[in-house]
Amino acid sequence: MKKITAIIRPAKLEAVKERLGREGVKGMTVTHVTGCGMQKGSTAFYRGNLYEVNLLPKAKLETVAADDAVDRIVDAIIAEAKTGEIGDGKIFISPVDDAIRIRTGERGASAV
Amino acid sequence: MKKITAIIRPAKLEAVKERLGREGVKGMTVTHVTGCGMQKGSTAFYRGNLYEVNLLPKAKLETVAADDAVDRIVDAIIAEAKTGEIGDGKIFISPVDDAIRIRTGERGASAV
Amino acid sequence: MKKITAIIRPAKLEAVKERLGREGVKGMTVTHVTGCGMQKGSTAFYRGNLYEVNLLPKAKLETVAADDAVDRIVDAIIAEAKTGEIGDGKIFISPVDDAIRIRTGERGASAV
Amino acid sequence: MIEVAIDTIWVLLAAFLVFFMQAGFAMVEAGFTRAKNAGNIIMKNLMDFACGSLLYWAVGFALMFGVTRGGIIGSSGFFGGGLFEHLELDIPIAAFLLFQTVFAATAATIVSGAMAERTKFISYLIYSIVITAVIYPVVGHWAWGGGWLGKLGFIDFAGSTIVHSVGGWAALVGAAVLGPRLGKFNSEGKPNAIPGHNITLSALGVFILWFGWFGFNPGSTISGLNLSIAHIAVTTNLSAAAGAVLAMIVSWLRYGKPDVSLTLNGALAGLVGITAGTAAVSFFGSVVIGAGAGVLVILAVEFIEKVLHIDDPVGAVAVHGVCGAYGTVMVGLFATDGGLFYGGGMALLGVQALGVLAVAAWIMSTTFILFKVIQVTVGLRVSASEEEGGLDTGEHGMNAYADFAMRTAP
Amino acid sequence: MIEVAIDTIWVLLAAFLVFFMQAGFAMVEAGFTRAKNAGNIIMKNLMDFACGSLLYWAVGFALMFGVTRGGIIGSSGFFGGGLFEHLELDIPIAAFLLFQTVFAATAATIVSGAMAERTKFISYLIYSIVITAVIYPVVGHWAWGGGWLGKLGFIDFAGSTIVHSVGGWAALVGAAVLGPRLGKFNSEGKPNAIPGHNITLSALGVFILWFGWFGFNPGSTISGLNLSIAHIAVTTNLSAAAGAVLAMIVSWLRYGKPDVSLTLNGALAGLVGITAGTAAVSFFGSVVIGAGAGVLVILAVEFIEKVLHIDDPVGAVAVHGVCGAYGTVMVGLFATDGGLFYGGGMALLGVQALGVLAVAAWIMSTTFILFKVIQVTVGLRVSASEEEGGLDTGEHGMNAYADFAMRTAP
Amino acid sequence: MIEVAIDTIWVLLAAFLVFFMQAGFAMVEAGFTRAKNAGNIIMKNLMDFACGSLLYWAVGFALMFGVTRGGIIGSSGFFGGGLFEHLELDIPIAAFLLFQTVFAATAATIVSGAMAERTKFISYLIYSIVITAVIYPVVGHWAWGGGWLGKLGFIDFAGSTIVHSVGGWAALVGAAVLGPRLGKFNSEGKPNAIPGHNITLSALGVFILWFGWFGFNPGSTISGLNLSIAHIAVTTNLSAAAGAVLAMIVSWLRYGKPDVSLTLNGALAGLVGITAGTAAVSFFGSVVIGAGAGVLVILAVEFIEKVLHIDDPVGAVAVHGVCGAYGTVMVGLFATDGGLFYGGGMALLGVQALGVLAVAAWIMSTTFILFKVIQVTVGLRVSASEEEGGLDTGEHGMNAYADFAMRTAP
Ligand SMILES: Nc1ncnc2c1ncn2[C@@H]1O[C@H](COP(=O)(O)OP(=O)(O)O)[C@@H](O)[C@H]1O
Ligand SMILES: Nc1ncnc2c1ncn2[C@@H]1O[C@H](COP(=O)(O)OP(=O)(O)O)[C@@H](O)[C@H]1O
Ligand SMILES: Nc1ncnc2c1ncn2[C@@H]1O[C@H](COP(=O)(O)OP(=O)(O)O)[C@@H](O)[C@H]1O
Repeated sequence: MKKITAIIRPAKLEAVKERLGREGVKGMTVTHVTGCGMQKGSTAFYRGNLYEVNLLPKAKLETVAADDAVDRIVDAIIAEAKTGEIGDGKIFISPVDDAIRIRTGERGASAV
Repeated sequence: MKKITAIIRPAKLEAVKERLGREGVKGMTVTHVTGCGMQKGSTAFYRGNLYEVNLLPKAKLETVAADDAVDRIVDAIIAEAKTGEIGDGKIFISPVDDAIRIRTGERGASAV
Repeated sequence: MKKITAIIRPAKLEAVKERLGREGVKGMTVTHVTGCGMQKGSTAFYRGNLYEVNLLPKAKLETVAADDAVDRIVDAIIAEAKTGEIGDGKIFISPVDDAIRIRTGERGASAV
Repeated sequence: MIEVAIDTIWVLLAAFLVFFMQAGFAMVEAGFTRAKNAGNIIMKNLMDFACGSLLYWAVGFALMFGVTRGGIIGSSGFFGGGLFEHLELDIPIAAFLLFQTVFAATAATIVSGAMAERTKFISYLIYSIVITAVIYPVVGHWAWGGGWLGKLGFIDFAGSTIVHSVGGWAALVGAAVLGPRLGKFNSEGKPNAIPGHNITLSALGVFILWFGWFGFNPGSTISGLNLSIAHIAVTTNLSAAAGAVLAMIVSWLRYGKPDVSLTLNGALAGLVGITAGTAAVSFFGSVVIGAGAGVLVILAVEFIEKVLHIDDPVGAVAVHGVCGAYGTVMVGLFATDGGLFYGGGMALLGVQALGVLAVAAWIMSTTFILFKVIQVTVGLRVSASEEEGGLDTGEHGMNAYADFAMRTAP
Repeated sequence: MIEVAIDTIWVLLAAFLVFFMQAGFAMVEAGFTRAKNAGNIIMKNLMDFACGSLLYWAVGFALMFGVTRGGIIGSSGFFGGGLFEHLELDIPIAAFLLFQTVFAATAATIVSGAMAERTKFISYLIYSIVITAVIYPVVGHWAWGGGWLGKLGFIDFAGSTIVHSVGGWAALVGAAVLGPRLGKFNSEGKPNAIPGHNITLSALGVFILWFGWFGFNPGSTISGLNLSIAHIAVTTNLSAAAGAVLAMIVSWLRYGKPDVSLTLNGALAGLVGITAGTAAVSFFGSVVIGAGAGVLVILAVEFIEKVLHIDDPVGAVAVHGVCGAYGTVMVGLFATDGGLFYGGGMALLGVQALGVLAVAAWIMSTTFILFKVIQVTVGLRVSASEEEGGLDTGEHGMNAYADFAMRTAP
Repeated sequence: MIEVAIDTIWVLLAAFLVFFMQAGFAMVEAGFTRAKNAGNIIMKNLMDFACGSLLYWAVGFALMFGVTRGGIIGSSGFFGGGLFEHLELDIPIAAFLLFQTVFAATAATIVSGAMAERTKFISYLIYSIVITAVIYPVVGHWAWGGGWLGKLGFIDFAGSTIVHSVGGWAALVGAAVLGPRLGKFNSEGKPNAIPGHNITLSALGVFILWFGWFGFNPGSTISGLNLSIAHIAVTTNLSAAAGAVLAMIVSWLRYGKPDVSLTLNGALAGLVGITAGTAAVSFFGSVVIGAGAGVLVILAVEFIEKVLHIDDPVGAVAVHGVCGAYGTVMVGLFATDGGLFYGGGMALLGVQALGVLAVAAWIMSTTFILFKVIQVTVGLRVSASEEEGGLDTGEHGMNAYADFAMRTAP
C-alpha cells in the first residue's frame, strides 16, 4: 500500500478531486497548507514595512491506495493539476504498512 | 518506529485524545483537514446555484510510537472513535526511520 | 529519499525557513497544527466552566530531501528551533519512495 | 406644532436606535455561539424583526394599545387603522407605532440566543410570530396600554419587565423544553464549556446594544420636551458601566481571571436592570442597581446552568429574565418618589413584585404551551446529526465562513 | 429661527445616518465576496466616499443644484460658493450639501459590489470620480434640481431611481463590460456558486443599511417639521420587512431551504423599492411594494446570472437597479394621490415609466462609454494570476486576515 | 423651554454618537492587532469606558467643570452634585455630564491601541482610572472649564488637543515606557511588519468613528439652535475625506501600492486634525487641513517607528497625538477670524502653539510618572511567554476565535 501526497494549487483541487473520483479513488484527505518551492512569493508593505510573503497557499491531497493503483493516480493528478507554470506542485509516494477502517475494523487493502 | 495516522470525526477528537493519554501516549499532533470517503457530503444552494459540499471536516491525529505500541494505540482509537455510521474514518500505519527531540537532541525511541 | 517532518514552535518558523533556504533546501510545505507532548497546556474558564486548552499551536514543516541531505537539514532545524524549554518539538524522518514534479513530470531526486 | 415636531423627531430617532439593537442582538448571539450556526442565528434575528414588524402592525399593536376590554386586552386598531385618541398622544400614531414595533421585536429576539444551535428554523418562526402578535401585546397592554397593572401604579418605565423579562422568561421556557445542546453536559451532568466563535463580534454587539439603549430608555418619555431625557440617559449609562465593572470583578474573583464574555453580559445586565427605574431613581441609585445586576448576572448564569441544568448559550435568561425582574423590584426600593429607601413604604415594592410575578406567570404558562404544541406538531429540535454538522448546513444549506479553515464543522 | 433649527437638526441627523450606510455597503460587499479581496472592497468603499465628498462639493453639487440651464444641468455654486436662493431652503446650504453628498456617495458605491473581485483599483477610482462629479448630478438635476423630469411631476421621493437605479444600472454595465470572475461560469455557461466569506459581516451590513435608511427616506423631507416623517419611517420599515419575508419564502420554495444571503438581499430590495413612494403610498401599499420587491429580487438575481450571464457577486443590479425601477413604477399604481389603483388614471404611471427609462438610458450610455474608455486606456481588469491570488495581495500588498488559516488564497 | 429642549436633544444625540465611537476604537484596535490579543483589546476598551463613566461622574467632572481654583482646577460638584451655574448652560446638567463623560472616555481609550499586545490588564485599568479621574480633567479645565488657557483665547473647539493629543501623548509615553512587542524590531533595530488580524473589522471601526465624529464636532456647540452645526458637519466630513485621499496617495507613492491600513489611519487623521478648527475654518481650510493630516500621519507613523523606535501597533500616536497638535496649530493659520492666512496676525497662532505645548508637557510628565509607578509596583508588561501565547489566554483565559484554525497562537 502506498500513500500518494500531492501538493497542488488550491484552484486545481476541485478538478483533481473530481477526476480521482472518476478514477475510482474512494477516499482522500485534504489539508490547506502553505509552501515554497521554485515559486518564490512576493514582497508586501504593511504600514510602511516591507515583508516577504514567501509561503503560498497550496492544497495537500493525500490518498492511500494499493500499489498497483499508484501510477494511474499519479497520472490523473498530473493531468488535472498541471498548468506548466512554476508553482504546480509535487507528488510524493511513500510506503504504508497497513490501513484500518474504524467503522468495521477491516484491515489492509480492503480498508482503503 | 511507526507513525499512526487516524482520520476521525472532529466530535470524537477530545475522547480519543484523552484515551490515548491514558494509554501512555505522550505526544501527538492534530490537524484540521477535510476529506471524503464512503460518506458523500451533501448539496447546497448559494444564491440559487447548486453546489456540492463533498469535503467534510475531519480531525487528523498523528502519533509516532514504538512498534510494539501500535496495536494498543490502534485499538484504543477504534474504541473511542467508532460510531458504526459511515464517516468514522481510517487509520494508517506507516514506517518512521527516526525521531529527534529538538530540545535535547535525543534520537530514536526515547525521543517519542 | 526521505521526508523530514519537523513540528516546531510557530514563532520559530520564520527562522527555520530562512535557514533551510540558506542550506539549499528548495521546497517545503508548512501546516498549522496543534499538538501536545511534554508541554501540557493550561486550563481556562469560559463563562464559569473550566476547560483544558491542551492542544497548543505548532507549525509542521515537511520537506522531502535526498538521503544524504537529511543530517544537515536536521541539524539546521535544531540549531534554529531549539530554545531548551519544554515544547520545542520533534523531528521525524520517514521513507519516501518517489517524488514527481507536476509541472514537468520529472521523477526522483531531481524532482525535489 | 413645533412641540409636536420635536416630540415626533425624538420618538423617531429613538425608534431608529432601538431598531439598531437588532444588529446588536444578532452580533452578540452569533459571536457567543459556534461558527457552524452563525448563519442560522442571523436569519432568526432578521426574521423575527421582519415577521414581527408585519404582525405587530397587523395585530399586536391593536391588542396592546387598542381600546381596552376590561384592562386585559386591547381590541381596536388592527392594521394601523382606527382611532387612538384614548392614548392622548400628541405625536402621529405612525411614530408611536414604529416605536412600539421595535420594542416588540426586542422582546421577541431575546429568545433566539437561548435556543440557539439546536432549534428548527420553522419552529422558531412560529414561536416568533405568536409572541409578537399575541403574547407580548397582552402584557404590554396590562402595563402600558391602559390595563390593570398600569392602573395599580406599576412602574416599568421602559420595560425591564414588560420587554426584557418577557423575552427572558420565554427564553427560559424555550431552552428548558428544548433541552441542552449535544455535549453541553457530560454524563455526570457537569457543564462543558462550548466557547463562542467570535468574541470581537459579540463585543461589537454589546456596544451597539448600549448605543441603542440610549433610544430605548430616553425615548420612552415619548417626548423630547420632557427634559428628564437627560437624567434618563445618565442613569442608563451609569448602570451599564457599574454592571460591567462588577461582572468583571466577580468573574475575576470566582474564576481567577476577568472573563470577557461575562463582563459583556454584565454591561447588558446593568442596562436591563435600570430600564424599569431609569426615570425614577437617582444617579446613586442607578449605580447601585447596575452593580447589583453585574453580580447577579454571573450568579444567575451559574445557577441556570449548574443547578437547573438549562443550556442558555448566550446568557439571555440571566441577563433579560433575572436582571429584568430584579431591576423592576429595585424600583420599589430606589424610586426617589415612593421607594422604600426614600421613605415611600412597602406599597410600591408590593406592586412591583406583583407585576413581576404576574408577567412571569403569563409568559411562562403561554410559552410553555406554545413550545409544547410546536414540539408535538412540527417538532422543536433538529436531528442530532444536523446539530453536529451545524444548522447552517442543515437548515440553510450554507456556510458562514467559506474561505476559512475551521477547527470544527463545517 | 426655531423652525430652522429643527429642520437643520433633522437634515443633519439624517445625513449622518445615510453616511453610516457606507459602512453597511462595505460590510455587505466584503462579506458576500471572498476573503482574498476583502481589503480591496473596503478600500473601494472608503475611497468612493472620500473622493466623492471632495468632488461632489467641488463640482457635483453645482451641476445638480446650481441655477438650471434649460432643465438639463445646473451651472452655479462650484466649491459650495454662490447663492442657492432658487432652492428656497430654510436650512443652511451646508446642511443640504452634506445631505446631498451622502446621497451621491450612495449612488456611486453601489457599483463596487457588482464589479468586485476583478477590477483594477485605479480604474475603479476613475469611474467613481466621474460618476459622482458628473453622471449622477445630471440625473439628479433632472428630478430634484429643478430639471425637466421633476417639472413633469415625476415622483421619486428619496431616490429609488435617482440614487439606486443609477447605481444599479452603472453596476450592470460595469459588470457586463468587465466580464465574469474566473470560474464563475463553467464551460457550458452554467454558473458556479462562489460563496461569500463572512455572512455575519454581511448581515451586520444589512442591519446598518436598514438603520441608515431611516435617515435616507424620512430625511428626504428636508424638514423635521413635516410630520409625514413618521409615516415615511413606517412605510420604509414595513416594506423592508415584507421584502425580507418574501425573499425568504421564495428562496425556500425554489431551492428547498431558506437562503440567508438572498433573504438579506430581500430586505434591501424592500428598502430600495419603497424609496420612491415612501411618502406617497399607504401602509398597505408599502407592504405590497416590499413583498413584490422580495420576489422580484430573486428572479432578477437568477435572470442576470443565468440568462444574461453577467456576474454580480453581491446582487447589486437586482437590488438597486431592478428594484429601484420597479419601486418607481409602483408609485404610479399605489400613490394614494394620483396612483392608478386609487383612481388617478395612467398619467402618473406614464411619467414614472418615462423617468425610469430616461435615467436608465442616460446611465447606461454614459457609463458604457466611461468603462470602455477606461478599458482601452488604463485597463479595467486585473490579470488572471492577480485575480487568482486575490486583489488584496495584488492591488494593495496586504492580507485582510493574516492570523487565520485559509482554505483559499491567501 | 422649546429652545432648551432642542439643545438638550442635540447634546444627547451627539453624546450617543460619541459613545458609539467606543465601538469604533475597539474595532479599529482589535483589527489592527493579532487575533491572540483580540479579547484583551475588547476588554480594555469596554473597561475604560465603564470605569471612566463612573469615575468621571464621581471625580473628573468636578475637577474639570467645578468652580475654578485659580484657573488650574475645578473643585466642586463631585458625584454630579452641587451647582453648576457658573457654566451658564441652558441644558440640564445631566446632558452636559453625559456629553463630557463620553469625551473623557475618548481621551482615555486612545492609549489602549498603542500599548496593545503586551500590557498587563490590571496595569491598564489603573492607568485608565487615573487619566479619566485626574489627568484629563485638569487640561480640560484649562481649556474648557474656565481655566487659564481658555481665557487666553485658545481655540480647540471640539478637542484636537484637549481630547486627542491628550490621548496621543499618553499613548506615546506608554508605548515608550513599555517597549516594543517581541519581534517588532530585529537585531539591527529594523522594524518588522506585524500585520493586523482583521482589516474588515478595522474598516468598520473607522466608519463608526467617522459616524461618531458627527456627534463629536457638531455636538460641541452644546446647542442645536446654533446653526453653525451644519458648517461644522461639512468641514468635519471634508477634512476626513481629504485625509483619506492624501494618505492613500502618499502610501501609493512611497510603498508602490495604496496601503489599506494607512489610508484608514488617514481618514482618522483628517478627523482629528479638523477637530480644533471645525467651526473656525472655511470649507477650503478644512480640505487643506485634512490633506495635510493625511500626509503627516504617514510620516509620523514612520518617524515614530523608524526613528524613535517606539512600537505603536495601531498608529494612535501619529493619528491622535501628532495630528491633534497639528490641527490645533493650523487654526492659528486658517481661522477665518484671527488666523494668520486671513490677516489675523501671529497672536492666535502663538496661543495655539502655547496650548499645544502646555498640554503636551502636562500629559507627558504626569503619564510618565504614572507609568513608571505602575511599572515598579504591579508591573506594566506581561511575561515574554504570555506575550507569545497571547494575552487572551494569559490575561483572560479565553480565545476570541475558538472555531477557526489559526496560523498563530492560539
Ligand atoms: N522538497 C519538498 N518537500 C516538500 N514540499 C515541497 C518540496 N518542494 C516543493 N514542495 C511543495 O510544492 C509546492 C510547489 O512547489 P514548486 O517548486 O513551486 O513547484 P514547481 O516545481 O512545479 O514550480 C511548494 O509550495 C511546496 O508546498
Ligand atoms: N484512501 C484514503 N486515503 C486517505 N484518506 C482517506 C482514505 N479513505 C478515507 N479517508 C479519510 O477518512 C475519512 C472517512 O472516510 P469514510 O470512507 O467516510 O469512512 P468509513 O469507511 O468509516 O465510512 C474521509 O473523509 C477521508 O478524510
Ligand atoms: N509522538 C509524537 N507523535 C507526533 N507528534 C508529537 C509526538 N510527540 C510530540 N509531538 C509534537 O511535538 C510537539 C512538541 O512536543 P513536546 O513534547 O512538548 O516537545 P519537547 O519534548 O521538546 O518538550 C507537540 O505539541 C506535538 O505536536
